[in-house]
Amino acid sequence: MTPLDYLLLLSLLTVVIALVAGHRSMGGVWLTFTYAAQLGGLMLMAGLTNQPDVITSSLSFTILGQSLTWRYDALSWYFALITISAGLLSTMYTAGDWGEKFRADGGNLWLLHVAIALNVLSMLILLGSGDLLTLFIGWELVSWASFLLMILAGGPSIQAAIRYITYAMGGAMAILAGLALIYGHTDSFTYPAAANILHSLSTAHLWAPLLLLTLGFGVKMALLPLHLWQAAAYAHTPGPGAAFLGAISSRMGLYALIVVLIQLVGLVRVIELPVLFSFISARDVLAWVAAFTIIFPTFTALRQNDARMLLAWHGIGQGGYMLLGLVMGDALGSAGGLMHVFNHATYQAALFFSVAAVVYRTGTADLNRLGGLVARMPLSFLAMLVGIIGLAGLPPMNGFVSKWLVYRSLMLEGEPLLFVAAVVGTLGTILSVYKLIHNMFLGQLRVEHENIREAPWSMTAPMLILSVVVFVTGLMPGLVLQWIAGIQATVGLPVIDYSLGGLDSAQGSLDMLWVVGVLFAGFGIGAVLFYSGGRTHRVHQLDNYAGGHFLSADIRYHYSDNFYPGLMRLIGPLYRYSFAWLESAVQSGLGLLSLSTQGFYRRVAPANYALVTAVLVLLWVML
Amino acid sequence: MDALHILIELTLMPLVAFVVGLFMVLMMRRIAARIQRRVGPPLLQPLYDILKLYGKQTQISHGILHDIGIIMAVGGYIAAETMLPVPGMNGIADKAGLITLAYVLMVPSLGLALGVGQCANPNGSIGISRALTAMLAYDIPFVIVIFGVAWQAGSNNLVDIIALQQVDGIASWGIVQTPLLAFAGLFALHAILGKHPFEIYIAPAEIATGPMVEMGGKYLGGLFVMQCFQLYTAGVIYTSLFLGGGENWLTFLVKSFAVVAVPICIAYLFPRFRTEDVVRLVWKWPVMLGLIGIAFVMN
Amino acid sequence: MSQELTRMLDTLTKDIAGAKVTLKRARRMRIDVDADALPALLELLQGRGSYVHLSAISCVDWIDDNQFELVYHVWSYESNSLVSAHTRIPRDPGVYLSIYDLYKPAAFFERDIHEMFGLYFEGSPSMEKFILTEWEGPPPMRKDFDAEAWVRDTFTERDYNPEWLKELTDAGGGIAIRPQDIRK
Amino acid sequence: MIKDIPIIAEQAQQPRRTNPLAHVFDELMNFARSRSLFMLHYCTGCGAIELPPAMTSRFDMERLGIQPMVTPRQADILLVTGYVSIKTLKRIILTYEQMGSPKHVIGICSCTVNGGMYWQSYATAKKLDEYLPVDLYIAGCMPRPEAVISGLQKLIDNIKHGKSDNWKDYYQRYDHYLGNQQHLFGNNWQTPTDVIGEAREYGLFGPQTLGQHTELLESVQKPLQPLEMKL
Repeated sequence: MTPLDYLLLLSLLTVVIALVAGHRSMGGVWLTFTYAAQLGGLMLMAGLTNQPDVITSSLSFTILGQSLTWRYDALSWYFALITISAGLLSTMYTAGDWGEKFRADGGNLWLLHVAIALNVLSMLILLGSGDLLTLFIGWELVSWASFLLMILAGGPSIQAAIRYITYAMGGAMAILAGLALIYGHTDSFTYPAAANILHSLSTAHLWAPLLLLTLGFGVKMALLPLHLWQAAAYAHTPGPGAAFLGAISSRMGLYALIVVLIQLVGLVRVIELPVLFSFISARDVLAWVAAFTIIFPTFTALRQNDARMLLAWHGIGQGGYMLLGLVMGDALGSAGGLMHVFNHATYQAALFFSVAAVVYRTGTADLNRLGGLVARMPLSFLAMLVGIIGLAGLPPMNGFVSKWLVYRSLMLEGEPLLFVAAVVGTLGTILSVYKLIHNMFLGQLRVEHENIREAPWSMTAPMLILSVVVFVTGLMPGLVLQWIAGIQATVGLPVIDYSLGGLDSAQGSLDMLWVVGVLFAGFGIGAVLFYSGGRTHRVHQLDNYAGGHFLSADIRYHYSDNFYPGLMRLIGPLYRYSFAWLESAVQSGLGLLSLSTQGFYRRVAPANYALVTAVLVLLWVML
Repeated sequence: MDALHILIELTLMPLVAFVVGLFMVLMMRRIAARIQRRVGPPLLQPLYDILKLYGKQTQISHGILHDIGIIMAVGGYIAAETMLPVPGMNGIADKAGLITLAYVLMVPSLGLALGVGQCANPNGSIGISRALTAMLAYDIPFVIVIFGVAWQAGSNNLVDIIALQQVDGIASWGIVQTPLLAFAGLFALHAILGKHPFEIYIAPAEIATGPMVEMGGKYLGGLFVMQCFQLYTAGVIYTSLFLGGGENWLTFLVKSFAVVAVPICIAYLFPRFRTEDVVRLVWKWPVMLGLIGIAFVMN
Repeated sequence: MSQELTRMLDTLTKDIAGAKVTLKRARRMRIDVDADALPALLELLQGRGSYVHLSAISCVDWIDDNQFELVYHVWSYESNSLVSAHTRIPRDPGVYLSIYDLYKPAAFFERDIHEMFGLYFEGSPSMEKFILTEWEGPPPMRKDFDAEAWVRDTFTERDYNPEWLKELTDAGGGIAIRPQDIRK
Repeated sequence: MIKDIPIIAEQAQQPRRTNPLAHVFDELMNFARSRSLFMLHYCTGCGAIELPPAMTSRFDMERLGIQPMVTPRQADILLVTGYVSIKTLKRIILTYEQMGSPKHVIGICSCTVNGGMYWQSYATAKKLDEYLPVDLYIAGCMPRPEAVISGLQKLIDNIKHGKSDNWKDYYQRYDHYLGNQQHLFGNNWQTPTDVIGEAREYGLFGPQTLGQHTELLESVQKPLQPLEMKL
């Protein structure tokens, strides 16, 4: 019984406990302990990160001559760590008062616990895939488990979930076709066999499977043309469910892409694989898809008026950074991309938890009906503040380190336009996260929110744990970079030479210990300078300069709607919803196709039509 | 680099920055006065303003976040000063490159944005939304210029960039090697300073000085100190990127004052652009020039 | 030029009983008409007489005859002439008909007259306070309201003290010397 | 020009300042305060048309360190120019209370002194210092910019010698001022600024701060406690 078996069994146990005790109030607490046990089981395998070896699971069987094996290496260990901790924190969030209110409002708490446990189990199975077949099986399990998590809230989430599953099914069929093509060449599903065939395949032959696999995995990662389903699906999932999905679910696509692109095909091959009759290589295509995935969703998020939709759109945008970093292929870029997976998981979960806490207290996430909550919900404000600093990628937090690595690799590789695209994405994020925190927590406190209280401890604890993690990994990025160095060694990427504070290289290093230290020293001096002045006198919210006007509580003077009018006047006409038009075009095309094929089998008298086809088949077989 | 040496540098650099910044603010107000054919303020006027503001009796605050906003505004710039190498003192420039400096320069404006948010004043919120849009506008040419210079110098460490430019005197200055990037940088610098044509977020007549609407006493004093740091930082960044940094203090100060004087002379001749015109202008010319400059640098 | 204007106005107003047209200046006529015929006159002036612009309604308080006099100044862009229609209404009920349906600007003039003279116009869109939002006292423009008495009992008078100027004159300033003399 | 308005209430005794530098520090503060005055850009009446020429190239107030500022929070001097209609007086008092002290009020034009040519008008307030402590009057039916600047220099001298502390009078005799204001505006007159809280915080309580007028205000006042962070 290898450590991997213990992990899988524990995860199975969690699902069983969720089924049995999910509806009971103590059930959530039990589940949290089992997730903690899973985390412990994972720590047993922590040895994977420092030397590139593999732990195989004893669970393996053969069907029709194909052997299915499960094994863990540093890459899957890293993703499993994020998955299990995301599951742990969201279950801790659900176990407390949020769960009680969710059940009281008619939500199915039992199904939510089961869905999260199933998601974690299926993700662990996907991460452990030893060969292409298990990869596909794990992929299907994950997409169905997340479908279950999305659909359980009912109402608008059903429509979003069905849209997701059509995308996922399309993606899965593409992956199956890709695998079939590879099987055609290698007639075996194991990774080494697939690897040496794909190395030697000619470009014409290689393009088909590569394109199909990338499209398939791109659906889950919400790459640009296939991203329309994710925002609505994640936003309408109940609070902690959305946090779990936002943190890790769409990164499974990235894991599978790394396995296929880097381990099987090999990044060197991808870099110089030319696109037919054009001068650009496959890497440029992927890089520009990633760059546009950064820009368009971020500027769509800028216009959202619902906090959850805004965060979900940012989830798609940040996925672009991860792919951009990986596709660069050098030590810095891939380290930046991989570290961004961890960073994004931490602050995206913290932000979704904070928004769920505000929805728990005020009942709405509409940015035009909130305001001034910092005076009533300071801890949720703190969690959101740390989250948005991380999401925007500003110095003290970990988001900055991974974005710095991506920028530095773009600089070294000499890609000015990609660099500008990434910076435009970051600035768009800064604008929209300030709109988020300003409309929710700053400005005028409404009369009806005057006596709400801070969210209960069971909800603020996970938020604050995540905020501490975001800050600590920002201060000492070396902790995460050591796992990433292990991954780079196993996956075959150039390894990054990291130090505890960050990266020290000849062409300009980053030492977050010094940068954050100096920043806080500056804040200290600023505080000394500030408190050397006179004593401050706090004044009431209405004691405000309004051009000689007497402000009163019934006037709503909080500026929140159409928050960036100047910018929108300039780039407003660019929002032509062209991707939504593309999607509806594909939809109507498929509808037309299905209508025309209907003509064949929906006859007035189906019987004789069946007879004719049977005779034709017989003839064909005979000849 | 032993700890004591670093400690001295970390305290000395902000002080030098503040004093030089005071004289830059004085130069700015004198130039403005001369353009309007006025006498202009006396020598130590900026210092008197700051002393008076810190000495006021009642300090009005709207909450703890309002105070933290000002602390982050001043503290952010103090931290940014230590990353700017000056003759004789390199601070932590080698530990944090150009990109980190560009980000640390964003921390003060975002801290101030949080502070102004809690003042719950619609003028402040409108001012902040315009300030962030202007930041989105002027950061793109600034980043293109950083890319060009870092690509040409091979490293994004300011100390190396300065060393590279001081190799053989004027001929190796950034402005001579890459004139297009230098001009794009000057244009972006003008927008960063937020002086007149790009002053939409302080528009006194429309939104009562935008973010500063509820800042009195030591809050306004903190913002005046931040203005000194802002002018100094803008001047020093440009000199170290394009004018070969400082061999000795004299030439360094002359270059920094000259760099800051250019946008200010232009500033007081122009009325205010609307927000979208600021974005359209800054995204059109400096970005194009910067990209062409990079094209020259790259091959 | 002004003869045929008066002839035109005479023919216009001949079917209104008691309308008396007097020519004040080349392009300025005065029509005196009694209260209930005024709306009809204005309708005629606006319709047939092309007097489309109501520039003002002014009110005069004849306290001795216990009457208000309302003057409607209407202007015509075609004949470039002004007609001011005068009418007298009794002071005590202080109610008159609004001409808002003829001229839209009348709403503001009537609201102002209501605030200043207490004259109520039926059919006028709004009769609330217009400028004197802080004023609770009687309509101040009426002649029976003595502003000076109200000021005397609301405010206190500042006693004049010549020493205040002593220091100024000692310093050589404050004496009324014309600026051109100082310059010599 | 009226030299000084005598402060009727006796000076609230300041706690003995022990350290020897206290005097030097006060001297420095008064000097800095006199050399840098921010004038509130609030044109209350007709006299304000004299201020732009005082600021621009011919007379240039910036030589004296005076800058026009837009919001009361940033301003030190409130120039009440021209007639003070009752409607404007409400806004003047609101703005005055929002200014950070030490603050100074200068009544420009004769209308603020004794009502000027609107002396018998029902709509204007006659004596400004009944409602606000006024440091300085500049008479004239719109005084020329030279007069305005000489008035400002007079104020600068007063501040330099620490003689311009009339703003404390508003806190120490708040009941008197509030009474006059309620007499003019009616009994449910209130501003969103918590003047009594400010007086208590900065130790400017005088014997006449509280009285029957402030009780009337308490009964009418909407709550003015600041929004404290609550866990």
